[in-house]
Amino acid sequence: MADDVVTVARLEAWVRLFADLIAEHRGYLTELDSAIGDADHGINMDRGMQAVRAKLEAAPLGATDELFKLVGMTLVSSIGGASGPLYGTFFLRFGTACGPSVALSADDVVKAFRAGVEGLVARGRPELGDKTMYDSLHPALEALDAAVGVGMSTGEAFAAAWQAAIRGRDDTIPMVARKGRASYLGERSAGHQDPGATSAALLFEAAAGTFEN
Amino acid sequence: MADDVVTVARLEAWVRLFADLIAEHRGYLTELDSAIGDADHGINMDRGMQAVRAKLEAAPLGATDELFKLVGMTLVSSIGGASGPLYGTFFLRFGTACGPSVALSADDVVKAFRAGVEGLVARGRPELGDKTMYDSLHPALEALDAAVGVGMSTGEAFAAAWQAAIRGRDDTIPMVARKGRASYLGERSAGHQDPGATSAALLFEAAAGTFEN
Amino acid sequence: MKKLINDPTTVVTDALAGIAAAHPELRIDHERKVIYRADSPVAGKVGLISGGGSGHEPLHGGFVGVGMLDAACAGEVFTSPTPDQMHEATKLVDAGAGVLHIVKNYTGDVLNFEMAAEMAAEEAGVKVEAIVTNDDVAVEDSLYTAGRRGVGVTVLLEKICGAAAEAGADLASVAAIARKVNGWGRSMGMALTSCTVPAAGKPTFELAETEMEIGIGIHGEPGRHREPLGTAAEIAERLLDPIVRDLPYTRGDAVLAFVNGMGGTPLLELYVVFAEVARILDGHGITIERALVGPYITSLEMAGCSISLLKLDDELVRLWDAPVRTAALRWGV
Amino acid sequence: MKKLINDPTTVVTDALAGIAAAHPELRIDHERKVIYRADSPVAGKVGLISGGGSGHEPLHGGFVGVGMLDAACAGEVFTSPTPDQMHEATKLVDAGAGVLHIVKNYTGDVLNFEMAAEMAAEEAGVKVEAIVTNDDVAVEDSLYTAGRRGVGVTVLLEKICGAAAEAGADLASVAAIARKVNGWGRSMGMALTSCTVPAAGKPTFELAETEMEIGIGIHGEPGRHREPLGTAAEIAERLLDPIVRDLPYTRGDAVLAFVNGMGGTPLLELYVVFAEVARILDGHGITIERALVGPYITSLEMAGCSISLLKLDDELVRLWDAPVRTAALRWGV
Ligand SMILES: Nc1ncnc2c1ncn2[C@@H]1O[C@H](COP(=O)(O)OP(=O)(O)O)[C@@H](O)[C@H]1O
Ligand SMILES: Nc1ncnc2c1ncn2[C@@H]1O[C@H](COP(=O)(O)OP(=O)(O)O)[C@@H](O)[C@H]1O
Ligand SMILES: [Mg+2]
Ligand SMILES: [Mg+2]
Ligand SMILES: [Mg+2]
Ligand SMILES: [Mg+2]
Repeated sequence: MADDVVTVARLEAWVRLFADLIAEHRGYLTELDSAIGDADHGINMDRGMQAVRAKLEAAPLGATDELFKLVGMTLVSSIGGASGPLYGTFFLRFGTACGPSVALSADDVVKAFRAGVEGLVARGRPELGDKTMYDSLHPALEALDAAVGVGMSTGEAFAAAWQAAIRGRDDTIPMVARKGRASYLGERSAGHQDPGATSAALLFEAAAGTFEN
Repeated sequence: MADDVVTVARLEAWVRLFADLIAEHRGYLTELDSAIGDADHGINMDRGMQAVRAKLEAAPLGATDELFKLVGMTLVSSIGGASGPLYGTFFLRFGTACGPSVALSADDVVKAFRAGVEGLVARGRPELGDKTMYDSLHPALEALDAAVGVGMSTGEAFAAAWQAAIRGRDDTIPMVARKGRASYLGERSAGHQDPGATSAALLFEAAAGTFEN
Repeated sequence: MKKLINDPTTVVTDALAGIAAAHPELRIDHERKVIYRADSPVAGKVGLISGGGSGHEPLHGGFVGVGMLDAACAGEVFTSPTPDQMHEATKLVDAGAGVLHIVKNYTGDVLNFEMAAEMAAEEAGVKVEAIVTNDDVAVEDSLYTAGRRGVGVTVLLEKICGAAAEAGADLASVAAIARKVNGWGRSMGMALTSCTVPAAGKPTFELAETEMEIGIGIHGEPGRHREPLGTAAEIAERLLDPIVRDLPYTRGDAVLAFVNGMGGTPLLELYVVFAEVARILDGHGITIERALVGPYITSLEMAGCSISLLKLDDELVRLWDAPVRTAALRWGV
Repeated sequence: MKKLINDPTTVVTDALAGIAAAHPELRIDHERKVIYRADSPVAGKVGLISGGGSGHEPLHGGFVGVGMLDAACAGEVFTSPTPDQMHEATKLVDAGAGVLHIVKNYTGDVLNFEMAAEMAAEEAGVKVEAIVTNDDVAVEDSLYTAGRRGVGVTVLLEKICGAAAEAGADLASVAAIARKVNGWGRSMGMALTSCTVPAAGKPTFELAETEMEIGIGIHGEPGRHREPLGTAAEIAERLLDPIVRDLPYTRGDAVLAFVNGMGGTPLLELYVVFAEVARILDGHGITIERALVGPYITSLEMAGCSISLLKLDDELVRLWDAPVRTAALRWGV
């Protein structure tokens, strides 16, 4: 798939589809957060992605780094809560890694995702098994990397990443939270699916949806 | 019934029976007060009459004026709310009218009741139709007076007074309150039986019960 | 019934023990349920006492201290204290300059304070004047009824008269200021929920999820009307209109605007209401010179609010701003 | 959902409008949702800012003023404010002496304040120190978790550090006092009812008529344990025991005892709880040197309470007693 290029238009479409999926799952994400958190993850993410959508309407299409700086800054300045700095940092680092280009190779895309996840980890210091969005982002990233490595098309690669994200999301159910609000519940946090891992899976669902064919 | 004397022991028995009836109807009186007042008339009257009962255990039997001064002062200092000064004043004036004797004629009893009711009226300035205890006390007093006047036995006279008190109590149902808390409800107070008129009917039920045969 | 209590029958005495433990500057006669200033009687000063049923905290005990009340008598929940309590309080605070009884207009409160005043006059020979507050415009005023209830303006009156007494005004002057405040103040309240009298164990009335009670008092009684739940803006209009029309408050007036919480409504919502009050008064050309927002005269855990306006002149502003040091209102000292 | 609001999406901005109308001594940046002292920046003074989700009123906006905070940032209900808000506040209050960020230990608050500090350092070159409060003993402390929550002690810390800054202490000293207060303070809370986030529209959790939640935070989260409803005495024991054992507070210690209402619990009940706290501490030989009772750090209309203890020495007593003039805490001025 080396010849398989990812345009900035495609990437923006991915962000827009993510906003749609968040809006669609707003109540569900908040529901999950009310069980082990403070009942606002859907409200937070939707407020953030609506703001991103509004900014995108205004701004003309630029280079990839501009696009993701816009997305990241908007999330940071409109969400608040844990998910604001975490998703915000993810997109900011994603953009920096992309650089000013208007089209990326599949390998560049993997690098950008890795930079984004590393930024998020540097910010929140989650470890695997802490019952956070990282438990879904990490396996998804590795699956994407592997798929691209063996030459799959971006469509196939993101589909694989999405499946890995869903598995990671489901794996959070039995976990006892060690980070975020859910950690205050101790053992009571087990048996509930993590809201952030759920929204993270939507991020890859959006990618899979955008890049299929 | 001129020869029909009323001993202080009988009068104390009347007060004790009133205490029993109040305790028995505590919840009902409070229920009535919650519809058009502040849900405490049964609680108030029971607190007061329990205190009276305790005082009676302690104090040895004295003259009628001592008995009713004790009852009146105890109610005044233990009830609070509108019913405290009203029932308190009733018994205080009742006692003053009795004087230091240990036995009263039926006429003395009527005089004492009239003095008590007049004292209550001077205190609360109720008028007939205001939807208060006076709407039950007034007809009861007049019935008692008339019955004694035509020479009925105290038993028959108090039975007649009780029936009049009950009619007076029931007559408060359609009334729009002009005194007490219920007056704040305006038209909404109509259709509810007045709590104080209900406890006043119990006062005569106790007398009828004490003096029958 | 879910409450932080030990026993419905000991709520008031238990709370008094807590007040004693939290406020060493106050003295408490636990048997008579009287909260009074540790430095009572204050030489030469007119004594101010108030009291009423419990369940309205911080009213009245939270307003005992320098620049406000000398003593407060606590009755059972929503039940007036008894005359012997007010009589005791009157003797405790009388320094020879006389005592003002601040009474909210409820039959129970009025009758019990009346008997206390009679006792004080006979036995102790204390000069007692009484002011009966009746600021609640939800009730029509009339000679043939119990008349209007005393509600929010009572708080403002206790502060202002307390300042006058602290400054050395004599009994007649303090009583005159009390009548002026009562005459210039109006209030109205509403409820989102009922409340539960501990001894009764269940809510005084039931209210559907979509309803509110307009024109309530402070004893969990139902209000004058039951209406569909409105927005903060609609509710502020609904309460302010009768208030403004009643005095009336007119263009150019300066007022103290008081948004009071009924006990279960959080401050966040009270400020939302205050914003609407400010907007509406601005429309009338009435200036908010002073403001008070918070739960100061409550009905246990009832959710809801009341709005009070007090017309101000220089004298009242000066007395309102004067130093006060109580558990619930404090500034300048 | 029964609330005195206009629209769930405008609660915070509407309340800010109310705060502005009620408190002319405060300035408000309505766009950035920053409440700050009208006289900011105060020449030579270290700036103190805090902030967090709304729904905890009076925390933090009610604590802005002389002797306490210079500015407070309001987030959406139960959601941390965003870094640009704290960045703006930091610039507003910096007089060159640096700024202390008072952050309650929640991931959202910590991460957003961190980003704000980075911005301030880069762009504005402001010296920023941060104190992260974590006084909630309901949560075990651990390096591998988010750690303990910042709750009631945050209120005490804002007052005490505010007094130090007002007295001219430099940034390092104010931060040192902040660490001392956080180190000497412990808290635990419980709920009788849940609360409803306006935007969510229904209670965060359900609780039966006979149950209570022990070990709650301040965001309507469920607690550590669900237990049968206890008496005030049992609840006070249940909350105080872990607090006393944790520091530990020992015989001879002097403390500030703080009984906080969660928003829907009336003052009457808080005093009943305070009486039990005093009784229990007396049994431990711990002296209550100062007391605070009332709703100061709340969870919307949740019914319940939290108890905080702060060990006191002469320095902390002096700073606690120092004059403060804010909407919610005021004395000496
Ligand atoms: N330290 C952390 N590292 C990574 N993710 C985290 C961390 N803390 C919390 N999260 C994620 O954030 C989610 C909660 O986000 P949200 O509800 O929007 O914020 P808040 O907890 O401030 O209300 C959690 O479900 C979890 O996945
Ligand atoms: N002015 C009055 N004169 C006579 N009776 C009155 C008057 N006001 C109230 N009452 C009686 O008092 C009763 C209420 O008593 P209670 O509930 O114990 O006192 P409160 O109204 O103070 O709670 C009413 O039902 C009414 O019968
Ligand atoms: Mg959340
Ligand atoms: Mg009653
Ligand atoms: Mg009553
Ligand atoms: Mg949140």
